[in-house]
Amino acid sequence: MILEEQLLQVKNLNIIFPSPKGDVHAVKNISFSLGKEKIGIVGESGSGKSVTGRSILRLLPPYAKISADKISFKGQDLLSLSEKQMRKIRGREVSMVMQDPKYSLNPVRTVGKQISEAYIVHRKATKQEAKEHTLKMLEAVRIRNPEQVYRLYPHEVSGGMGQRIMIAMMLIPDPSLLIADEPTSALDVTVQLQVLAILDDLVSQRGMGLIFISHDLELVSSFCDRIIIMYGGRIMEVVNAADLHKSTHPYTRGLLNCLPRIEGGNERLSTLVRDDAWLDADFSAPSVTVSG
Amino acid sequence: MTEKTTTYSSTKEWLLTDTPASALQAAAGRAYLGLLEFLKNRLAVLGLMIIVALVFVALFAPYIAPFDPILTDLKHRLLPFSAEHFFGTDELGRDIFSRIIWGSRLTLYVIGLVAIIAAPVGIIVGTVAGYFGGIVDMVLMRITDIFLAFPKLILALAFVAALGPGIENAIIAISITSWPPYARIARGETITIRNSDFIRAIRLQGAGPIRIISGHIMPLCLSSLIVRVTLDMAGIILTAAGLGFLGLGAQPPSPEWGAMTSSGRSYILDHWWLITMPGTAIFVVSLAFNLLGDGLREVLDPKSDN
Amino acid sequence: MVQFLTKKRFKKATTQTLQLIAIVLITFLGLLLITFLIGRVVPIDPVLAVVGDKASSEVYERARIAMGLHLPLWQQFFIYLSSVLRGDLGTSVLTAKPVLDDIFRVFPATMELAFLATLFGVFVGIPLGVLSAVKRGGLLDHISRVVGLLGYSLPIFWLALLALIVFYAKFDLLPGPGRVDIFYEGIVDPITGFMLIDCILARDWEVFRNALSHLIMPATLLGYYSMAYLSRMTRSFMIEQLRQEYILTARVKGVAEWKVIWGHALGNCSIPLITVIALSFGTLLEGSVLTETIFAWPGLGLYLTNSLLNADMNSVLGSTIVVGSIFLAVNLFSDFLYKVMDPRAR
Amino acid sequence: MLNISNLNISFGHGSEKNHAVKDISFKVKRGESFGLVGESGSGKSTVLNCISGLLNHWQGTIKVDGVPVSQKRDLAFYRKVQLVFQDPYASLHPRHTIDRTLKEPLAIHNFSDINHRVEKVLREVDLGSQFRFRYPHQLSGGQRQRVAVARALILEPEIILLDEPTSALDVSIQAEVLNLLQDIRKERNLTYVMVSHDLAVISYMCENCAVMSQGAMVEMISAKQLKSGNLTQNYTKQLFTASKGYDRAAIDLFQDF
Repeated sequence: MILEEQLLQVKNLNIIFPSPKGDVHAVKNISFSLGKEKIGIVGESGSGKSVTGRSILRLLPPYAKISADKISFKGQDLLSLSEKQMRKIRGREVSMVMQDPKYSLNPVRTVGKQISEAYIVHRKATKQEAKEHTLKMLEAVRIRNPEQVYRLYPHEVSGGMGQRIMIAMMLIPDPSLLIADEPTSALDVTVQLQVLAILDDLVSQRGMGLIFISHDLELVSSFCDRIIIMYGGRIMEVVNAADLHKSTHPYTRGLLNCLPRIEGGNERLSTLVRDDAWLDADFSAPSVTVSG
Repeated sequence: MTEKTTTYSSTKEWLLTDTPASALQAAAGRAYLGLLEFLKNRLAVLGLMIIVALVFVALFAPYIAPFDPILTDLKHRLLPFSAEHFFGTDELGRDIFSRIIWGSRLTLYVIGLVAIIAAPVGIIVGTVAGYFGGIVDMVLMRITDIFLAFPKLILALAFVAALGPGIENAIIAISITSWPPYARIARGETITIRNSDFIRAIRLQGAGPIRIISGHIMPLCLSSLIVRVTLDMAGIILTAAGLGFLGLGAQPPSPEWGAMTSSGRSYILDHWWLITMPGTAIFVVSLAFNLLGDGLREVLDPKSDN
Repeated sequence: MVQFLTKKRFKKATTQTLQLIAIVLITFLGLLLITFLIGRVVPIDPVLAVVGDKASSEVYERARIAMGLHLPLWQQFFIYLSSVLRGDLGTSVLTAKPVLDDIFRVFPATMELAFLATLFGVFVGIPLGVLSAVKRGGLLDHISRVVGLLGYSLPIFWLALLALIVFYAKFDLLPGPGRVDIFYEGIVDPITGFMLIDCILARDWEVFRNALSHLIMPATLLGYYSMAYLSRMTRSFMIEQLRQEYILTARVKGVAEWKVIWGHALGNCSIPLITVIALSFGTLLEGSVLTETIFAWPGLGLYLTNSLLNADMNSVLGSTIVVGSIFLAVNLFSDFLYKVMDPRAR
Repeated sequence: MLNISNLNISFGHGSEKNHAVKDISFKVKRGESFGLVGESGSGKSTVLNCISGLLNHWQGTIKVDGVPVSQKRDLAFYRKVQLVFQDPYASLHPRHTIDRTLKEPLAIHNFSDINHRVEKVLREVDLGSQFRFRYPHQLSGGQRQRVAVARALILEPEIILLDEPTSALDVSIQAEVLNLLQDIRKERNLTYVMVSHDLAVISYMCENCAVMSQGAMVEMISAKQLKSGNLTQNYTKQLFTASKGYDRAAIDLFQDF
């Protein structure tokens, strides 16, 4: 895909968590860029995919050490912004949907108030205006009875509805980049796809960029334009979604092969043999030598 | 995978190995890591040292105290600090230093007995109520609530009023009022643990309630209970001293710190050391338990705070 | 569906309130049972206390029957129960007045202290706890830790005595024991029993000032303990809340940090904090026993101690029932607020 | 081997009564692997909990080896039927070493030769003896799930109930655990009842499966039907489509069931 406009550029991002047992290098020298497209970051647990997403919004705990040659958003260097300037970016320009609405919504405030707050913070709107926009936004995420849902508390809504509410809340200030961190992993397959469809429609209508973080390689390949595959804090490779099955990287191949398939046979599943050499190899190198 | 015999070059390595060869080694390794964690907290170590010192002083009081704590000597009453009387003498000419040394026995007696009585009652009531739920839980928790409905000191006062003043009655009164919070904590934890998969798993292997409660649930309640009991020791010392101060705990002439403070009240203006010394003793010991409790919390219950 | 939900909410709230009331009633009954049993195990023979030890066995027996002591224990308890519910807590041996009247007279003085102390605890302790949770390991956190440790470790009676020595005896900055100086006593009519309010009602500002200066020391002292407790509890609640994911959500939305802390996080702590404030109020009643003894503060604590020292069991048990009931009521109220404020509990 | 007929269970009372499992019946032959598939709230795990004995207020009949089981189970039942839980992080006692976790069931059932059995079962699940005295926090998710399997195996049961045994694991670990489960089944001629929301896992592991929705059984299908997409009910068809990944056009045709 040819990009006419670069939204986000990340160059040599490193994230280190100091711990008593020695520093943990959660993300090591990763670079990628993104336009108005859907890009997926895929990896197993501990691959550094979530941390990468959060570091863009600078929302990691204060003890985390982030360094990069560049994290630029629309030409602005996010790392050099003050906390106050950063708050103007958060929500308004870059937003994030997290995994489980059960935890990511404030349990003691109504859904409506929480969505309105996101609008008021950035638009200096009155409560009435915010409410009107909130109701519209709830409709946009295909909630049929917005007036009633407005008054509900988070524990009174189902997981799928909760995630639609999260999407409404995160899109109401009209940001240009959305980071979705495993937004549907806690949901049933059909609900998962319905939520993704809503996300897909809204993102393309508004011409936004989307970073979709997930562990589900198959899902990401059917949903996103490009895929970044991470392992052990490094990028293994970046592939176009359509070309995923042509990938030759041993890690990507391993991930694809170990999945059982509905139409597949009952022969033993192939298991992934990890190789430390992957961690030192440069992903952009044309061929990756596999030792052992 | 092949088995190999590993040799350890030092005790530390033996403790910290990732592949312990016996249950003993595994447990020792855990304990060692806990100890390391605990030692990092200097204040907690200080607290522990004070408590060890208290036990030592209490055990060897007859050898440490230079004077008889009870014998009055009116010729030497109300003397200030001196090389002979480190903390001066009181209104009856008794050496305050010696009285404080002997008083440590009473303090230790109170907290020791209360801990032995209240903690087991609390943990048993709490785990049983939490594990069985239903009617058992209802009845046990109502009883607990009734005892919780009184502020501690007031119920203790009522009991002492009924049973008569004296250190044993004070201990009974404090014990009766101390167990309910433990039962509450143990119950709360038990309810969380009861529904966890590892308890379901052992049930599906046919284990009965006694095995489950004593072998699987109680050990998990124990750490937060130890923390709570340690922190409560401070409060128990203060309550016991308060009872003593009101003349309802240990009776004169026994050198109880609260009672000493009380009898020194009439002399506070010109002879401040009469109340300062026993008060400081109460403070230091109670502080020690608070410091130790905080430190233990960090080791045993890492989620709750830092 | 949503209307159905609100209806369900209402129904759930009603049954829960009824359950709560039932629980409180049972607890209250248990409380009375305990005081009753304590009253029975007293080594002093209540009959002898009335008839004197020179009475003949016939007189003794008649008195025993008159007092209902020949009845089985459960009947005695029933009689006791009905008299307590009628507000009859017996007569005080010491003052020769009904115990309940005595308690009504002395109670406002205690309330005045406990109320001021709680205010102090809430308005100083909670912000201190919040700030030390936000900047953990910072200067304020260390201060709050020391404040907490001292509050948990210093015997209150001892600190009160030291305060008296320093502020009253040595430097004469504050007045000594009592609610007002002796020559101000009896000037203001005790309408409400709360000295400050009575002074305001009587517009007697001189007595007001004097009463206020008498209040400062005991109230600050109790307030310090309340603050120590509340700040530590607030701190740990805040740390717990700040770790939750919805806080991250608020930050992602671009909500200002002060609003995240004082609005979202503290707002969600306020629910458990209510219970803690209720608890600390109970602890204050306890602390007031010792404080009032030292400051000769004519409240419930002093009344209780005096009764104790004079073996006046009716007054002791009466005070215990009253304090226990207040404690129950405060807990009931906090449970109720909890239900109102936490949508998940409704 | 296992015969369930007219199983019913409900939770709560009055207006909040929830009929969680409605009239479920199925049979599992010895050596067969049977799947229960459905979305959350479909009652699939509840069925498993009724069989295992975790729930005991169900109605209907459950027969193991032709013998009806009562609500209250005896030790002999637990020797025959064991369960592996979903979350390997929650199903091991955090303060017990692997050794103790494995010895506990042996102690309950008065087995002899305890050490030997522990060593044997650890070998069987491919865990070396160096793991024996570790605590669960010193193991990875996959290793923990192996321990959980070992714990279920150590009593030498005939039926193993599997409650989403791999859904908390990374896909690469899932493959290892699924392989292990298949191997053990062949070796010991075990009967499996497996709950999962993942059609692919069910298709790989089971010969037959029941599709459940809102407490009721929608249809009973064989693995062959599943693999060829030869399905009769709309609900199952939709589930099948959804499992194939994101297809914007197909989603608009989704119905609520």
